[in-house]
This record gives sequence, C-alpha cells and structure tokens, in this order.
Amino acid sequence: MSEPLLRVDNLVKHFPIRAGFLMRQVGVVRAVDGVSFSLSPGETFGLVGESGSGKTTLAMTLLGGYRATAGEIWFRGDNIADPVARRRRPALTKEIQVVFQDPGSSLNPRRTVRQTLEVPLRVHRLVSTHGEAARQIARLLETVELPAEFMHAFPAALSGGQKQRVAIARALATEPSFIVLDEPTSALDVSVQGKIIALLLDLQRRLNLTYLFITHDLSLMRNVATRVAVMYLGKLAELADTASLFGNPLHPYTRMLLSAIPVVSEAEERLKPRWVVPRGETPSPARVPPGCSFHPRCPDAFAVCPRIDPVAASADGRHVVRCHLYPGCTPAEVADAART
Amino acid sequence: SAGGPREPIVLRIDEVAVAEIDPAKSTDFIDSILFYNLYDTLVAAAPGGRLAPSVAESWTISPDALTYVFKIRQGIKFHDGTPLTAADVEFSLQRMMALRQGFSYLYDGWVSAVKASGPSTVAITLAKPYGPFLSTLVRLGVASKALVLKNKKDGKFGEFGDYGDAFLSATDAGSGPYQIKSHNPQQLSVIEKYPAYWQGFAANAPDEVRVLLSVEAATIRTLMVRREHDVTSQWLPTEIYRALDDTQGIALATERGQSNLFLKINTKRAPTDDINVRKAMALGFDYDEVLRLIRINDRVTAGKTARGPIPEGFPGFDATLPVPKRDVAAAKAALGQSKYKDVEMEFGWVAEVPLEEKIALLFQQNMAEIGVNVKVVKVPWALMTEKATKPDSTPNIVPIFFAGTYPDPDSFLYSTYHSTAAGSWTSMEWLLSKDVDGLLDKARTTATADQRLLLYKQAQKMIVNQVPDIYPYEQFAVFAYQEYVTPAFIDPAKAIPVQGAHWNFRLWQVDMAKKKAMGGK
Amino acid sequence: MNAVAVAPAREHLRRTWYAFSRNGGSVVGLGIVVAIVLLTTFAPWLTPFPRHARAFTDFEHAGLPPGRPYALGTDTIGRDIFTRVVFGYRFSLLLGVVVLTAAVPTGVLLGLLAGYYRGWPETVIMRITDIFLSIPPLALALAIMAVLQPNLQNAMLAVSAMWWPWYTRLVYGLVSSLRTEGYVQAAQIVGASPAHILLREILPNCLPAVLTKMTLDMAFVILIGSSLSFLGLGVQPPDPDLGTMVADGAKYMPDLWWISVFPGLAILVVVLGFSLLGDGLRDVFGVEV
Amino acid sequence: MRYSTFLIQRVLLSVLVLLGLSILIFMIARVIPGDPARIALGPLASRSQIEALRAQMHLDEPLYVQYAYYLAGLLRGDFGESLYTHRAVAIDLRDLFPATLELVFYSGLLMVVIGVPLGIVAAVWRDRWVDHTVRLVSLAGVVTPAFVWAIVLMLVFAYALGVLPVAGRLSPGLVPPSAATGTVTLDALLAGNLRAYLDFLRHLILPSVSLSLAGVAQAARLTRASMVDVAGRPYIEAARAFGISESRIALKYMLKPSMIPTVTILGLDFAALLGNAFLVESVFAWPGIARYGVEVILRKDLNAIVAVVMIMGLFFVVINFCIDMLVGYLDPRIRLRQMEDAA
Amino acid sequence: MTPEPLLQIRDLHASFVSYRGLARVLNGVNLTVGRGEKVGLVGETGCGKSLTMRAVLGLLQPPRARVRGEIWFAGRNLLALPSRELEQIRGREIAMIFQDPMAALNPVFTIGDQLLDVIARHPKGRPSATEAWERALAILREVALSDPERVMRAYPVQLSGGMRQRVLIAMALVNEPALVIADEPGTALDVTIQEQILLLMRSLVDAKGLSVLLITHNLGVVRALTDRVYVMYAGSIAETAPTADLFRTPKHPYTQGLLASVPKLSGEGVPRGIEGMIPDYLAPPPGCRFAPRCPFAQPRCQQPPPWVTVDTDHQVACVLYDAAPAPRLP
Ligand SMILES: Nc1ncnc2c1ncn2[C@@H]1O[C@H](COP(=O)(O)OP(=O)(O)OP(=O)(O)O)[C@@H](O)[C@H]1O
Ligand SMILES: Nc1ncnc2c1ncn2[C@@H]1O[C@H](COP(=O)(O)OP(=O)(O)OP(=O)(O)O)[C@@H](O)[C@H]1O
Ligand SMILES: [Mg+2]
Ligand SMILES: [Mg+2]
Repeated sequence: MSEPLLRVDNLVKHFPIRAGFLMRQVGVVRAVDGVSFSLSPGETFGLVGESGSGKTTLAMTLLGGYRATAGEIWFRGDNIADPVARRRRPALTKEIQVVFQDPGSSLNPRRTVRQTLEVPLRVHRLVSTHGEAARQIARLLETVELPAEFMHAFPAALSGGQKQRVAIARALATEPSFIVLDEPTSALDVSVQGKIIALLLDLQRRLNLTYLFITHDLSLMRNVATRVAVMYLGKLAELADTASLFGNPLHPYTRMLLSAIPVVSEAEERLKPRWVVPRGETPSPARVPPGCSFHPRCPDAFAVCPRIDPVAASADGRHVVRCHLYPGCTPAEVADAART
Repeated sequence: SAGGPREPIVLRIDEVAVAEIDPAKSTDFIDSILFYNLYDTLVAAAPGGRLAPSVAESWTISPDALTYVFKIRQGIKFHDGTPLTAADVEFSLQRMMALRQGFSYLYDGWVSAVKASGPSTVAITLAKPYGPFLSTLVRLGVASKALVLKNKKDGKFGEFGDYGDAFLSATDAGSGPYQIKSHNPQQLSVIEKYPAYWQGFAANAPDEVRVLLSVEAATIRTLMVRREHDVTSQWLPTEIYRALDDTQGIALATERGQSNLFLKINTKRAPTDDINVRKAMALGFDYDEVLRLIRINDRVTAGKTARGPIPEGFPGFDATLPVPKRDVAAAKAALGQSKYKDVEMEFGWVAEVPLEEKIALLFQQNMAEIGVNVKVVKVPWALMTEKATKPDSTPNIVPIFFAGTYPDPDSFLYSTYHSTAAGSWTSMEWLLSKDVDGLLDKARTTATADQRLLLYKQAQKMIVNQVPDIYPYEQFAVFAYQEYVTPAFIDPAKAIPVQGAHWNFRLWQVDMAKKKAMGGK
Repeated sequence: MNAVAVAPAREHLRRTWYAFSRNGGSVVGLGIVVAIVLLTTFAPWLTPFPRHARAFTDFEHAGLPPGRPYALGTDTIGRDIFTRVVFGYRFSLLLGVVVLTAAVPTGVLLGLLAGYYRGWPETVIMRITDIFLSIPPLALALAIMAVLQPNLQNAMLAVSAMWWPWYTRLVYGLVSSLRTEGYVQAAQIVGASPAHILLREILPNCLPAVLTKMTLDMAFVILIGSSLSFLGLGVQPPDPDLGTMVADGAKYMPDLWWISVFPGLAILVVVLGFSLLGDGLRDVFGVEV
Repeated sequence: MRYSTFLIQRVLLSVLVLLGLSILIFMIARVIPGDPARIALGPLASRSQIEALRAQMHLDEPLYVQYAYYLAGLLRGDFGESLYTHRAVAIDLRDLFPATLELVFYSGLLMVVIGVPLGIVAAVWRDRWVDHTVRLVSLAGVVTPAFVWAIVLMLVFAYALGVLPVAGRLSPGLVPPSAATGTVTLDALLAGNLRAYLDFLRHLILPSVSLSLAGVAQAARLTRASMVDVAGRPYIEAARAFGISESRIALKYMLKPSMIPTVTILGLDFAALLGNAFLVESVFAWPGIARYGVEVILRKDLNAIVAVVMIMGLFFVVINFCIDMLVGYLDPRIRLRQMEDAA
Repeated sequence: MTPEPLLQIRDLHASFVSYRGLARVLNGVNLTVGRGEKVGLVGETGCGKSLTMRAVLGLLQPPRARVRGEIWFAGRNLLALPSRELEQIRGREIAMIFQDPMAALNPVFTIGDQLLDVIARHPKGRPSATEAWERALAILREVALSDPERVMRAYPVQLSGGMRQRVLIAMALVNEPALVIADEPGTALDVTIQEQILLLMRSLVDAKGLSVLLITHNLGVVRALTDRVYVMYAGSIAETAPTADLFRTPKHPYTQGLLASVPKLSGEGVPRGIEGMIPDYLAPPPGCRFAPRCPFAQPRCQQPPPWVTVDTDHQVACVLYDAAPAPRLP
C-alpha cells in the first residue's frame, strides 16, 4: 500500500455543554472520541453513521475548523492537528477542500455566486485577470451544471440544490488534492446527484483526488466509496472495503443500517440484510452509555457489552470491527479475567 | 397687618455663571451682588461714586498718607448675633491678603500692616501712598473672626488652618442685611432677611431673595411671562428685552455709568501695531449703526456713544474727549499712511456673549468698506484669557465689556493700560507705554483727589491719542422686571456706579398686593 | 454560452440600479441630495442676496418675518435666511461627509478586527473604544485643538475622533454573531485571507445597520457643527452653518421663530434625502435580487 | 470555563479601562488651552496671585508628578477642590450627579419604551403609512437638537399652554424629601412622599422628553431597520408556517435577533446622555452634572474635569458591561463565545 | 378508491419580479392530496416543489411574488383567505417541515422556547406549562432524540444537522395537523433514524387519518412511504400515479430518466442522470418545458403538452401518450 495521504490517529474532539444564563459547564459532548484511520491517495473513503455521531465534527477538525482535543492528524508528513503547524502550511487551504452539508448557510447571502467563486481563484492565484476569472467561473459553473448566468445571482434566488452545486464549484475551484464531501448531494435530486457524482469521480480519476465522503445515502455510498467506515457515537464501529462491508456486514449497527436502506426496486430489497428492527433510542453523545455504547440498541448484546468497551480488531487485516462478538475485540486482560 | 404669619415676600432674580460668596474671593457681577447683601464693607460706595461711612464710622488719614485710622461703628451684629469689632476688620483684611485671591491684588504690595486696637479702632499702614485706597475698601467685606476660625479646616495657613476657605464658600459669616439660606454655586442661591440689620429695611423689602443661576434666556423669558420670576439679568438678547417690554406688567430698567465696551486693539501685533491702521479702524467704525444695534425699542436703549475709556457718571469721566464719528474718507487716508499694504486682521469675540458677534460682523463689514480684511473668530472665554497672556496670541481686536469695581478711575485705567497688568484679559491692548505707566503710578501715589483727577484726565488723553481701543459705546445695563417690584436704582439719583453695589435688596420693594393682582406666583 | 459575454460591469450596474430604484423613496432621496448639491454649487447665482453669506450687517432690517424680499425672513443681523441656508448647506454637507468618511471606515474596521479576532486585539481595541467613548466630546475636541491648529480641518478631525468608537461598538456586536456563520467558515476553508473575510464576507452583512446609523449621524454631525463653532473650531462667522443657525436661533423663539425653524427644516430635508438614499443603498447591498 | 470567570475578567478589564481613562483625561485636562489658575482667580487677578496658585496646584511640576499627587489624593478619597465652584469636587458631585442620573434614567426609559415599539410598528407595517409617518417623524426627532426641543417644548407646554412647570426638580413650596440618595425618586418613595414624587414627575416631563427625543427617534429607526432585515430570514418564514401569530413573530421571533444593533447603540446613547444633557439642564434649571461638566472643561478646572469624566466613565463602563451582558443574552452564539474567550 | 380531497391545487402559477425580468416558475400546477393519503412530490432540484408549498401556506407575498390559481383546503380557497384565518390554519391544520434545518430555527431562542410556542397553539387549547413541557419531551422522544431535556435547553447551533431536522419534524407533528407537508425531512438523517421517522409519520397518518405531502429527492423513501406520487418538472406536474404503478411503469420520459438515475445497491456504478439541465425560468421553452432534454422530443412538443390518462389514476403530461386523450383535471 502506498504512503497514506492522511492519517488520523486517535483523534478526539469534545465540546463542553453549558446551561442556564450563567452557562455553567454541565458536561461534555464526546463528538469524536478516539478515531483512527488512514487514507491513501486517490481513494474515496466513505463515512456513514447516524446523525450526531460526529461525522461533521471529524471533518471540521480535519479542516482546522475545530481544534482537536487530542490526537494527531498527519497530512503529507505534517501533524496538522497542531494549529501552529497548520499555520505554517497555508497551502493546506488549497489542498484540502470541503463541501458542506448545509448549503443554505455556507453561502454568503450578500455575495453573488461569482463573488463567492472568485475568492478561491484569487486567493490561490489561479487566475490573474478579470476576464480570466469570469471564464474560469463560467467553466466551474458548467462543470456543476449551472448556467453561467447564475454567476450574477445571489444565493437567495437559488434552490437548495443550486446552492449546493455552487458550493461544490467552490471546492473544485482550488484544484485540491483532498476534498471532504459532507453530504454533498443530500440536497440534490438523483439526476443532478448522478451528474455531480460522476463529475466528482471523473475529477478524482483525472487529478488523483482523495475524498472523504460523508453521506447517509448508503446506496450511493455503495457505488462511490472504496472503503467505508461506520461511525457510532464518536467512534468507528466498523471499517472495511465497500464490497466487504455491504456483502458481509459484521457490526450489528452496520447491519441495522443496511437493513433500513430505502430502495426503489424489489431486486434491491433482496440485497439488504435481514431487517433488524431499530430499537431503543439513540443515546446522546453527552451521555454515552458505559461499555459498548451501542449495547442499549443492540439486538445481540450480551453480558460483557454494558461493562466493557470493545477495541477494534480485524481477522484479515482489512475488515476492522469493534464488537465483542468478534475475537480480539474484547481487551485481552478482560477476556482473560472473564474466562477465569 | 398684625397677627398671623404674613406670607413672606420673595424676590426672584437670575444671573449667569457661578456665584462665589467668599468675600475674599468674590469678583464677578453676581458675586458682587451677593457680597454687598451678605457683608458690610469697611467703607460704602454711595450714589455718584462717592464714598460713605459704613462699618467705619469715620476715618483719619495721616499727613504722609501712609496711615489710615478707622473708627469702627458699634452695635453692628453678625448674623449669629455676636458684635462686630475692630478685630474682625483686621482679620478680614489679613485673611484676604493671605488667600491672595479675588481683589487682594488691590492691597498686595501696598498694605504693610493692619492693626486693631481696642474694639473700635483699626489702623492700616501703607507701604507708600496709595490714592485709590479708600475706594478699594468698598470691597473689603467684614467677616466674623470667631465664626470663621471656629469653622476652619486644616490648611496651609498655620494657626488659621485653611482660613475658613471651605466654610465661607458654602455659607456666610457677615453682618449684612441678608444671610445665606441655601447656596448651590451653580444653580440656586437663596438669601434671607437678617431682621436685626443695623440700617433697617424699606417697607416692602423682600424677606427672601432667590438667585437662579445660569438659566437659558428663553427659560427666563417664559418664567417672566408666567410671573414666576421677578427680575432678569442684564445678559439677555436684545430681542428678548424687546419682547418682555411688550409684555403686560413687565418693564425695563437701565443702569448707567458703570460699564463700557472696549474694542481692544493689540498694539503689539501686525498690522495693528501701526497707529495708522488703528486710526483707520477707529475712523472706519460705524458708531451710529452700533446705536441701532443696541437699541431695544423707542423707549429703551442699551447704551450711548462713548467718549473714552471711562463711562459718564463714573469718577474720572472726561467730558472733553471728542465723541468719535465715522469718516470713511479719513479712514482710508489713514490707512494709506500705513506701512502695511493688504491689511488683514483677526477679530476674536467671546463666544458666551452673542451681542459681540453682531459687533464683530459690523466691524468686519465696516472694515471691508475701507479695504481692511477682517477674520472673525469665536473664542470661548476660557480660551480668550489664555490667548490674552501673549501678544502673539492675542487677537488684533477683541470686544470686552468692563465695569468699574471700586469708585475710582484707577479701576478702569490701571488694570487696562498699566504695563504690569499686561497679559490679563483687561489689557489686551498691550500698550506697554512708559509714559502712561508713569502717569498712572503717579496718580496712585498722589494723595489729593483733585490732583489725581487731573492726572487721570491727562492719562486718558495720552491713551486715546495712541488709539489702543475703539470705544463703540457706553453700556447701560438693561433689566426687565415685574412692575410690582421697585428696584432701588430705578431712581438715577440713587444709582451707584460700582458693579453690584446698588443691588442692596433691603432698599428694593415688592408690592405683594399688586403682585397678587397681576397673577404673580 | 453567450451569458458570459454580458459585460459584468454593465450587468452589475443594471442590477444595482434595479435594486436601488425598486423602492421609489430612494430615487426621491437621490433627487434631493443631487438637488441640494446643485443648489449649493450654484448658490451665488441662485440666491437673492449672496452678499449676506459673507461679511454683512443690516440692523435696520434685522429680525424681519418671512415676506418680501426675504422669503424666509432675516436674522438678527439683517441677513436673508434663505440665502444663508443655501450657503449653509456647503459647510454642513462638507462637515457631514468628511467626518463620516473619516470616522466610519476607521470605526468599522476596528470593529471588524475586534469582533473577528479573539484575545488581545479584541481586548485592546474594545477597551480603547470604551475609553474614547467615556471622554466627553467637548474635552476631546478642545484637547485636539490645543495640540493642532483650530481650523475647519482639525475640527473635522476632532469630530471624527469622537465618532469612530460608535461604529466600532456597533460593528463589533454584529461581527461577534456573524463570525460563526457557515459562509465565514467556508471562506476560511478556501483559504481566503482575513482581510477578505472581514471586508467581503462579514462587512456586507453589517452594512444595513451601519448605513442606518450613518444616515442618522449625518444629522448629528451637522448639528455638532454648532458646538464646534462655539469653541471657535468649526465654521466661523460670517460663514453660515446650519447647526449654528438652529442652535443660536432657538433663543429667539417664538417671536423670531423663522431664524431657527427654516435652517432646521433644511437639515431635515437633507437628512431625509440621505436617509432615503441610505435605504436604497441598503437594498443594493441587500440579499434580494 | 465558567461564565462567572468571564464576568470577573470583564470587571477587571473595566477597572483597567477606568485607570487608562484617568491617565488620558488627566493629560487631556492639561492640554486643554487655558491657565487654570488664571481662570480660577477671575478677571482681575494679578500675576503674582496667579503664580502663587499655580505653585499651590503643583502646576509647575512634571505631569507624572502631578498625576501622582492626584492619585494620592484619590486614594484618600479626596478629589481636590473645584476651581469653578470653590468647593470640594466630591461635594459638587454628590450634589449634582443624582439629579442628572435621574434625568438620564427617565430619558433612557422613554427611549426604550417609546422608541422600540415605534420601530416595531414601523417594521410590521412596513411601507404603509404608519411606517412612513414613524420614519419621517423620527427623522424630525433626530435632526432637532435636544436643546431646541427643550425650548420648543417649553414654549408649547409652559409658555403657551402653561400646563407644565419650567424650572427645577420640585416646586419651590415643596420641601425636598430627605436627601438620602439625592434622587427625588428614591428619596420621595422611601419617605412615602407621593406628593413630592408626583410633583417631580411633572417637572421631569419636559426635560426628559427633550433629552430623549433624538434617542427615541434613533431607537425607532434602528429597530425598524434590523427588524426589516430579520424579517427576510428563513426562520421567520418558518415561524409563520407554524402558525405563530404575526404579533408574536414580531415581538419575539423578529425582535430578539434584531435587537443587537439597537441595544448596542441605544446603550451607548444612554450613557452619552449624561454628558449631552447640559443644554437641557440649563434650559430647565436642572441642577445636574452635565452642565457642571461642560463648565469645568471650559474653565479648565482640572480636578473637577477629571472627577466628572471619571464619573461619566464609570457610568459608561457600567452601561457597556450591561450592553455586553444584554447582547450575550440576546444572542447565545455571542454568549458562548464570550465564555470561550474567558477560557 | 380515491379518498375525499383535502388539499387541491388548481392551475397554480407563480412568478417573481426580478431585475432581469419576470421569472415564471410555477406554470399551472395541479395537485390533489386526499384525506389520509400519503402523497409524494418528486422532481429535480429547482423545479418548484418548495415554492408550491410556500404558496399553499400563503408565504409568498406580493409585490415580489405573483401568485395565481386556486388552492382549496378543507373547503376554503387559501389564496383568497384573509391572513388572520390563514394564520389559524398554519401549524394547526397544515404544518410544514422545512428543507433547510439550520435556517428554519431561530438562532437566538432555545429549542424548547420555539417548540413550546408551537405547542401553545394546539387546536384543543393551550396546555398548562408542565403539560406542554411533557408533551415537548414526548414528541422529541418520538422523533428519536435521546436526551430531550438537553435538546430543549440547547440553542440550534449546539445541535447537529440531523438533530435540528428532527426538532423541526417534532414541531410540525406536535399539534397533529390534518396535513403535514414535509420538505425533504430525511436529507440530514441517517437511514435508521430516517426510517424511524418515516415509520412514525406513517403511524400518525394511519392512526389519526393525517395526510402527508412528502417532498423528497429520495425515491426510495417515496416508494416506502407514499400511496401516490406526483412528478414535477420545471414548474408543472409531469406525471402522477399510484406509487407502485409509477415505479413499475413510469411513463413520462422525465420520470423514466429520474428513476434510472437512482444509484443501485447492487453497486453497478452511479448513473449519469438526465442530459441537460432545468430551463431558465426567465425564458422557458414554449410548450413542454422538458422538450429540450427529451430523447423523444417531437415538433408537437412546441405546444403545451396534453394531460393524458394512461391508466387508472395514472396521468401524464406528454404527447407520447396522446392517443387516448382524456379530459384535463377539473
Ligand atoms: N459547536 C458545538 N458545540 C457543542 N456541541 C456540538 C457542536 N457541534 C456539534 N456538537 C455536538 O456534537 C455531536 C456531533 O455533531 P456532528 O455535527 O458532528 O454530527 P454529524 O455526525 O455530522 O450529524 P449529522 O449527520 O446530523 O450531520 C452532536 O451531539 C452535536 O450536538
Ligand atoms: N424569491 C425568489 N425570487 C426569484 N426566484 C426564486 C425565488 N424563490 C425561488 N425562486 C426560483 O424558483 C425555482 C424553484 O425553487 P424551489 O425552491 O421551489 O425549488 P425546489 O423544487 O424546492 O428545489 P430543491 O429540491 O432544490 O429544494 C428556483 O429556480 C429558484 O431559482
Ligand atoms: Mg453532519
Ligand atoms: Mg426545495
């Protein structure tokens, strides 16, 4: 395997919780709680997981939007979790880009599409003249399938999907090497989504881009990701090659997810695992259950689950899972203790 | 009527600025009004600028004019009931000289000793003969030594502590016809009758006088019309006097012979250091237009054309000086003689006195007609006093109203034209003339009154020849008053040409019945 | 695609004018401002007594009510009020425009910096702002005057010196809440410089409030002319200045009401003009197309 | 980090601000043109008198020495003596500050109680006649200085109609309530003297209205502008879709987010009233500190200048603090941030 | 069996005044939701789905927007209703779940504050404070928000996108309106939660006889939840059919393209979507607005397309099926 482009090592991001007018800190949200993985150049790393499990927080921490509480993020040999190191590398903003989940608020309501798109072009000196910028913006809009006239529009006049396309155009503008796609197509219809995804894949192939792809649409994930990680309450539950994950889901949560995928044909229904009835409530990351955090909802939970947090382990070195059902996941000494 | 408490007679007046009631510090117009009502002075100013006995029943002057012995009147009581004695007079003068504020400069360097001997004799020894000395004693208010020392605070005057500095700024220790009831120097000062006053009161003299301080002209006017106010200050705009005079039940009174308007010309700054320029200015100024400017209505005006630095009615007035007249041709001719070509000058007027703006603009227009370019600048009073400290910063021309403070020509001339006064706002002419100094010094050290008068006339001629000022007009102070009030000075025979001295409220009268009838509140 | 061929400048102008003129008031406002500018430019030819704006006294005709030939009456010096109002616009507008162009950018910029950067820049800027806000304008003006020459330029400087903190405070408050907006984060992530983020992303979103305050301040600045000229700082007599005319004339109410009422109305008109204009500009900077 | 930490930090910073202010105003007071001794001694003082006073006031020493003297006095609770009233500055402040504070308080109340609702009304009925009227009238409010309002109101209500008193805080006949706090409101109410309080309110109407009109107008316009801005936000449309009544939308959903600029500017306006009240005070003979402040500045009354400015500065600091609190209350994002800063 | 209609949109037109001219977005929308029916509305982004719903709620205000047509709801034409009466309907009889969860929540109030305001408008009268609080917690739990107490006290910034979305769903459902318009309720949710919510909506609909109008891009969700689907393109309805029908035999070339664009779980790659893009509303093509992108376009497409009934309850606006002309919708 080639040298990883990005390696995340035991990354932690906690938010304090405050309440009342005096805003006392009453607890902590463990939004990201010890996540490790690495990305090779050119791959599409899928990140799925339930809402609030910390995907966006993870992405924002990679992007430098939040300061990591602990852990390391290595990007091309630099630990960019350290804000000082990040500042030393201004080019990071060119290399790492993002398309946000929420198109409405990521566009400045008082700036036209053109003004918004011109920023990355100018910042990274990708264009020098006014006319060149206009041409480049028209080209960008064309790649995201918006008519060039839209460059004069304000976000308020765009539909949700149109806004998202502008956001994608903005991310593409810097010709980055790594793009975080935080639910980039969730506001788009399937037709446009198809085009955008195709475009993103084209670009990836052409420019050897690496994607961190966050989505709830597992059907889409199935088709774009090379590897998929499943996140649950700030931790990775399972990480595997796409085919392996969809074909042989190990973690009960993964299975629960896959069984709930809405599909459009009977043929696909048959591809989903046996339906696992979702049960219980999603725990809050502010009050993570002890032991395996999934145990209250897990159909297969057993005695050790509420007491001990499993560790990640893999039988084949590629399909990693964090569940007591699998060998190696129960910490050795605990397992020993349980045996005696 | 006997029996039953009578409704107190209240007189309400107003004045600008803060009121200082310490006799050793008071100088301003309003200070003077309160001063003369709260304190008895050693010598009193009388109508026509004469001097009259007061606390000093009589006095004798030694032949060398260096020792003055005063016989102190017995039976005068301070407001706390204690008798006034020679020791109090001695104390008051010493205190004034020690504090070195207010009018103390009149004694500074002149008085070498003051000594009370017994309850009724005070001897003051001078370092050299001092002609105006007796006149200046109209500003020596007698405070109770015992009371002041009882209320002294810590201070730098050794056994005298702060010399009652704080105490006398808050209340009085006098023997005058009125005593402090409440005093807020910025807002309202209330004085009430001291019934045991030795000289008595007029029949309907006010029991209480309320002095409202620093209130807008429009407010005073409203209060007057609502009959919630009795007598205005002399500082209202002409237009308001006119309106008040048109109001039923309100009349205007004027008071003359106290004050003069000077257009002080800086004789040490180009181009007004050239006497030809100054002559041109004086000739080019339109004195008649000034009269139009200060005219209130057909009956009342705020002044008349002046002849020189001293107003008519004040000791030392020189009736032989010519009445100035505008003569454009002569002015142009004088200007032609000047060494300056394009004559340009700065006219600084005191921002607090709106009337001066009109004078300034008139002057500007007049000068434009003879080819002099005048730049008019508005200067707040505090800045003006600062500018006055140096010839370079003193504007070329500044209008200043000056009122006599003791009944002697010296009051007008010395602080204006003597070199030692230079640097103060009274002497922005920067005359610095040895000859004038000589005459003024000589007049001071001359003992006999007639001789002194001659010297002062001589000095005035010499001064006027150098054109250090334009004298646009002699100011008549105008007051509006309710017709149920009779001010003491309404009778010209009773007018005292010294700032504040005639505002002796014990002689004023308020006709309460008439007031009721007129709807007074 | 021929849409790109549309000249962006013209396109922008068209949009701007559309946004501006959609609200009829702003066109009226522009009209008023333009009319006043023209009126003052050609004042010597458009007023009946241009001499009255300079050294001139005529106590014979002082305090005349509106009528002929003095349309708006005369003041206590006998000068035509109409003439002086028209000439007065010159100084008042100059004062207003100069002060606001000096104070607003300064204040806004400091507010942006303080609101955006946490830590010491915020503390330093905002506390200095506090100090400046606490100093009485009069003291500040006098102090500046003491150090510099008392002339019109320095008067403007003095007023600007007391004006900027208000904008700093206003913008600071706005930026504090705007800085967490998604688009600000987005701009940071594409690598936009802080200058860009502050000036292009955040500033436009502060403009409505700033513009509103500016139109009102136009009035306040014109009025402050009167206190300045009292200190001998601002416009000096006989040059007319609207603020001074209003303040001084008030003394003669109600008899000579015209002395202060007409200059007051004149200020009202120009401020109304600017205010309507400001509303229009707000629409131009606004979110809608 | 706790919010209380933020509060404590903020208070400490305020003390620092006051210290900085004292140094700055100390210097400003000394560069203001004019010789305090000369001004204090009055028109006719001689040069030697002036020299004597200058020495007494340490005016011939370097500035930092003067400041040290001043600070030493301050630590003894001594503000020095006013050259203007010849009284202890502390006494002047005690006499004058409560009256102005009271006037300013009621004016501020009017600004909020009248101005903000007017702004709301104008925003809700945007582009209708109510809006146009409010906007035009508020402009008139802004372009007319408080001083002119004072005169106009006085002429109408006291001169022409004669329904309201003109000068002072209480009718002359009325005994002033015991001067525990110096404010009539508190003193009268503490003493249960309702008659005095009502009389005071009658005296208060004209000055407080004149003083607050510009602020009322400003409040109305600022409120309207930001309400209109907020009205276009999606969450307002959402609230409407949930059937929240228009009045509740206006008074809650639009008002709170739109109050940030209004609160900021109005708060400062309020604090500035303390200094701006001087002409109104002199029209209505209100025994206040604003007039005193202007006089002492013009007379270069060093001790009084510093003391008055420090009092005003303290007021500003307190108001500023309240603005910060209020803005934090209005927008939780700001509050969250304030805390992070304190951390 | 066609249920009694609850919402009936007839020939709805909407246009916007813009500096470049008039944008005619909605171009004769006809749509009916029956009582107790679950209807899906799908269509490409920007085709006017949200706009139609805003028109229903009376949120399109002149002078910017011009709306024409009829919107009948429970016997009243909403477009002709005075605003006060409309206010009574909103949130009680018709509730809307907004597309953009961040923007739709007021940033300066806590969730609790906003939710309680909605609860206070319960048609059966205002509940007591504790009752309202309980009801709020219950509904938050129902939309699968764990720790509802924290959510109630949180400000919108403190919640994840999905959490906000669920809060909005809770706000819409809490008063049990007759019609719930859900504008992309699932976009920000993971599939398990989405499923949970869809189940919840379905159970409410079934239990209380509510109607649902579900707007979404997710055709899988439409298939799972709805009884009937409308397909919209560029401001008008292209096709409508019972759900199963539509997924089995889509008629309109646009519908066909749309279905073909859905990525499949079988993993054969992401389909490329329909060629071309949605027209510019300032200058839409005459006749059928889809014609420029249609592989079957013919000269006849220059005229407005006919409204053809191809099967029971299955209608399509396309000349391809014109053989059996059917009367236009009433
Ligand atoms: N700025 C913040 N302050 C406090 N808590 C936060 C903040 N941002 C996010 N959280 C909390 O962190 C947790 C993870 O949020 P995050 O946005 O990362 O979830 P997500 O996986 O992206 O969810 P979704 O799929 O809904 O977007 C949530 O519980 C959220 O409430
Ligand atoms: N205020 C407006 N002014 C001008 N045009 C508008 C306005 N609001 C919406 N539009 C236009 O109307 C069209 C339809 O918008 P709408 O929001 O209804 O789309 P949508 O079908 O909901 O799309 P999405 O699925 O992306 O949310 C868009 O092309 C948009 O540009
Ligand atoms: Mg997220
Ligand atoms: Mg939509």
